[in-house]
Amino acid sequence: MSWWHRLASPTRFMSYSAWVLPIAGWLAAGCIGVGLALGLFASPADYQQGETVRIMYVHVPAAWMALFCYSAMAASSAGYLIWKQPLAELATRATAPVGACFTAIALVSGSLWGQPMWGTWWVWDARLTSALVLFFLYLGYMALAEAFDDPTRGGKAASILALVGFVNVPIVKFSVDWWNTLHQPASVVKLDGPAIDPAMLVPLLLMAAGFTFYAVAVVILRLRAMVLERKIQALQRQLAEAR
Amino acid sequence: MTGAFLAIVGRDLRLAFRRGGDTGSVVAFFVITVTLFPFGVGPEPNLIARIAPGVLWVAALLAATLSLDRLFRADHEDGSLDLLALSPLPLEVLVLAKTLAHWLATGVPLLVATPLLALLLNLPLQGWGVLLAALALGTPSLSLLGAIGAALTLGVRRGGVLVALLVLPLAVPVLIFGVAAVDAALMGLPATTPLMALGGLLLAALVLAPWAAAAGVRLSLES
Amino acid sequence: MTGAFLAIVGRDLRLAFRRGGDTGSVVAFFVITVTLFPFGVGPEPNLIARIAPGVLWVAALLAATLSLDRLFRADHEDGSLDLLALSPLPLEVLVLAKTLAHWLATGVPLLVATPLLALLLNLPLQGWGVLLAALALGTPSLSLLGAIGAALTLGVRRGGVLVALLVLPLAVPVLIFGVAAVDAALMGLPATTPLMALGGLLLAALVLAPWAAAAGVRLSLES
Amino acid sequence: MVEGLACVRSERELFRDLSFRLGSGAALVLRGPNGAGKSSLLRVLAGLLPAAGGRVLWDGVDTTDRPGTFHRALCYVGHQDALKPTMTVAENLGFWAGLGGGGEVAPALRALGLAALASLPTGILSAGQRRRLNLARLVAAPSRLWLLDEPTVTLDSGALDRLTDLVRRHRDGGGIVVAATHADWNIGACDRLDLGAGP
Amino acid sequence: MVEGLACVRSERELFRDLSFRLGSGAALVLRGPNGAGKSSLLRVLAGLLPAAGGRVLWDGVDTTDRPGTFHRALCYVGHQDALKPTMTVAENLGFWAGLGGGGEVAPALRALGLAALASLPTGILSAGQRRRLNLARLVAAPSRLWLLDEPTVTLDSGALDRLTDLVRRHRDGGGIVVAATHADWNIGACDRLDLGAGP
Ligand code: HEM
Ligand SMILES: Nc1ncnc2c1ncn2[C@@H]1O[C@H](COP(=O)(O)OP(=O)(O)OP(=O)(O)O)[C@@H](O)[C@H]1O
Ligand SMILES: Nc1ncnc2c1ncn2[C@@H]1O[C@H](COP(=O)(O)OP(=O)(O)OP(=O)(O)O)[C@@H](O)[C@H]1O
Ligand SMILES: [Mg+2]
Ligand SMILES: [Mg+2]
Repeated sequence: MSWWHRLASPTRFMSYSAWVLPIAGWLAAGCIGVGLALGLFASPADYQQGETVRIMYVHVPAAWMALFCYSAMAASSAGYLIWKQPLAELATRATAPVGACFTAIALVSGSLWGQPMWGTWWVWDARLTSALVLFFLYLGYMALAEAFDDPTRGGKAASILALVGFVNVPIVKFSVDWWNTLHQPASVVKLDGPAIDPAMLVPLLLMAAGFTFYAVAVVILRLRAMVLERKIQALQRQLAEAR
Repeated sequence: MTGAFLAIVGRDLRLAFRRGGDTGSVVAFFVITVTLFPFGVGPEPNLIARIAPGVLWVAALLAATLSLDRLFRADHEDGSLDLLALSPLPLEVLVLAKTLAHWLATGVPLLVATPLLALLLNLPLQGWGVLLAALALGTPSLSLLGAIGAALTLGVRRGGVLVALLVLPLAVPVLIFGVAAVDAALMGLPATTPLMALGGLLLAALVLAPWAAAAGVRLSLES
Repeated sequence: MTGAFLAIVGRDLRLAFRRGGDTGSVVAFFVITVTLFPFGVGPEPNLIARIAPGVLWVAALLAATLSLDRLFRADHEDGSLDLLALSPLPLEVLVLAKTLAHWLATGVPLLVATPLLALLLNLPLQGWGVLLAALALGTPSLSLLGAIGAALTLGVRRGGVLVALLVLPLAVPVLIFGVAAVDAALMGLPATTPLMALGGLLLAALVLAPWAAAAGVRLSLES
Repeated sequence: MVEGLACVRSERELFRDLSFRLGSGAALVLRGPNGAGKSSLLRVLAGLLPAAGGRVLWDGVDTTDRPGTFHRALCYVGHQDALKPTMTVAENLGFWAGLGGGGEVAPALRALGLAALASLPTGILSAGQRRRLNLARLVAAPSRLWLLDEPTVTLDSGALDRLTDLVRRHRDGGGIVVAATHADWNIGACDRLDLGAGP
Repeated sequence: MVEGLACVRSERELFRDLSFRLGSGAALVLRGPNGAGKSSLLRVLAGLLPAAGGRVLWDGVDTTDRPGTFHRALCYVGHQDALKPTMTVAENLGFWAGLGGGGEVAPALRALGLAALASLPTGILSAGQRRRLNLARLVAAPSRLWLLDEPTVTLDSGALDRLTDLVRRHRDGGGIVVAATHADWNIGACDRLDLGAGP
């Protein structure tokens, strides 16, 4: 057994995740709390956008998380398909709704931001549409994973889909560079350093860290629930067979 | 008889809402078809708002029609239709029960999804009420007309999209009045006439469809 | 191996062209969907010509996707897929053969029907060549992507429109470049870049699809 | 009672001028090679396939005149299962029993030895288990006339005994059975109808 | 040869540590009540269902290592028909025979008594005729290992005799047969494998 297999064995997972879960939870609460406070009250309003710029502190981290969660799903799907690691499949399943929620938040906050900025809730530009497609990919993954009677088969089919759908992630990320759109081009994650005022950058990064910890905590929570659920099912079956 | 009617509606609803059933995928198809259009025609908000009622109606029509293919086919293939035909219920009532279940399982969810899509397509607010009313009157007609097509193509192996071929021409009047109602509302005119026409179509379909579809089902039993 | 490959392509083509097969109904669906649009958006020739490329592409995409549902399903339900999997042919090659047959039986007829519809929709003549070239490059990709969806939903009972939910998001890039190519031609610009992108997508699909679809088929054999 | 029944399929006459009468408690076993027309005859009797000639009478009334009454008195078990894979075993049976105006599900499942599977999805049943579930309709929705198309197929010996027993008790209670089968299936004294050679 | 085979379906273990070895000319008959796992075992042997444990060896090689060679030596006849209703009888058989690297269609149809139906669409065949057509693959595409899942079902006595005869000759020629059946089917000396009680 490799270290990875040992790390991912359900009993091992249950014991260390019990440690990680509260840490991640508190870190998430702390980062989001401080980030929100800085972002909403301490950071300057934008000279162009005024106060509406504060939507950024939710929108941008949520959009990053949408991409990040899907990438994580693709990675753990690969882990499952190549190394047959059941926990990896559970992890993909656990991540999907979290990612879908972040995508939904990015979409909703984006369109709330779009109303004052562009004068409309929604435009069909490349960034926005590809984000919408990403949302559909999440939905497709979840629908497929749940559509099978046999969870292991659902997991396999959905893992394949998650891998194939990964091609959309670079499209979302680079759509602003490939097509000229209304949407802002990247201004934080750039080769030549961030082009943004540090007073805005700090709360933004804090929020991003907070969202990440939050995602980690929720995924671990869901994973623990799934592992326990399977244990219960196994026990029930043993009971039924003993009778 | 009411008991048997409700039993059939209940069973079909259960099958539709269950995992892998129709409801989820019909709504998904509707939403995705609508969102594909802006990719196709480009992002100009005015143009999209202009074609929005048409796109919504066509997508609703396609979604309803395509899911109709399975209305009788699944039951035909596994022998359930034989047994249903042997129940004391007349075939016409059977058809009505299955069509009602189909509408409840797909038409109503489409109605629920419509406001969101109207928002995405920038449809002006004053059109929403009439759009929903028109869809509420029009989608049952689509289900009924679709039932005719589904029943008539039963005997044909792999009827599939053939249903669409039979039903869509019949559904064109529904489409025309449905769009007319929304257009009227958008121009600030009263939409009563097209809405009443939709109601009339629904009545006609209610009379015609059970009879025609039952005949189709009866035919399919012979093979 | 080539013999077995050709045998499968031949059988699928025969099934598709025979009475009640796919070809007829796919083309009918395509034509009807496209002709519904003028009813939906009203008869203004300029508006219709403006949205023509988008409508054609969306209709082609829907027609291809919907017929794809049956690509493996019919064989799965009657046990043929078991026997095909037990043939000496690797599953990846089997998937390729069936997809090729699907494209020949539905994609090519769509191409043939396109000029007629372009005429109906008043598409200016200078766009026709590029439209056909783009469809010729794009429809095989759609068949390949659809094969993934069809294979992955095989084990699902009543997968039906679920295929659309899985495939359409993957097919969006094909749609975008396809429309972009036609729009470029209509504005008198060279359409090489979007056409090359379509070619690139086709290559990517050729690599990805047989692997993913074969994995899906393998999964479906377990039930 | 059956009078001068004839059946034509794909323009070939399968049988002609078939007449018989079954009183209460009677049983008729249909025999004949593959393609002789056993299944077709059963479908004609049930009223699923129109007869090319002759008529089927039930209590002296032509069954096509009053299908409702006839259908209430009838239970048809064909080659096909009529089972929905996503519904559970109990749900499937419950639906058909309710539609036939029938009674409870649990005793019927017990009678066919399916009680342990009641809450499983039907999709995962084995061939013989599906067959049993289909036959459980006979118990759940009692009816006077049973039309059985090769009911013994894929059943194991235990299930076969249960079915034989059911048929015996049904006949003792005045029920009528028409069954097509290739197996030597002993259901007590019964009439035999040999349909001519297949094609 | 089979070594320590196990199979788990819907998280229930159907069998475990099953081992047997079949030499040329051998036959194995699988018995057991409905739901015992006969069909599942046949699918595992064919490689359609992954084994939960153990492996299947063919000529000493694990079949999952070299599926191509194994598939060429194998003919599987399952519960399902694998027949396309719109193609004719001859076309259906021809396709499968060709895919299995097999020979001519006409003698195979004759061997199962289907010669007269060769040009009819398969959709109108009776249950027994469909079964015969499915079995005709055994003749049209000769292979060393036959895996038969209740092959006798719906066959009339004439067809049953033909099938028994085919199995005898196949074994005389060194072929191997594994068959699941509930009927008492006499195919000469053979091993018997009883799979435990169903659920
Ligand atoms: C529904 C509408 C919107 C959607 C779906 C959306 C989607 C996204 C996505 C997916 C990202 C992440 C991209 C990356 O990581 O490179 C992003 C980033 C961003 N969005 Fe939006 N957005 C929307 C509306 C808006 C609006 C109205 C504004 C402001 C005018 C805006 C400003 C930004 C900014 C500043 C970033 C960060 C870019 C960076 O520094 O990397 N977005 N958005
Ligand atoms: N697709 C499936 N998924 C999960 N469980 C299944 C599946 N198919 C069969 N089973 C279960 O596996 C068990 C064995 O089934 P199998 O079909 O192998 O039985 P069998 O011995 O062939 O029975 P029969 O004589 O009725 O054909 C059954 O209890 C069944 O419920
Ligand atoms: N749908 C149909 N259309 C036309 N002909 C049919 C149809 N179904 C069956 N036939 C023909 O009618 C004849 C009798 O079929 P039937 O199914 O009644 O036979 P059977 O006696 O039940 O045979 P088996 O023992 O094989 O079940 C067959 O020759 C068949 O080809
Ligand atoms: Mg029969
Ligand atoms: Mg079996």
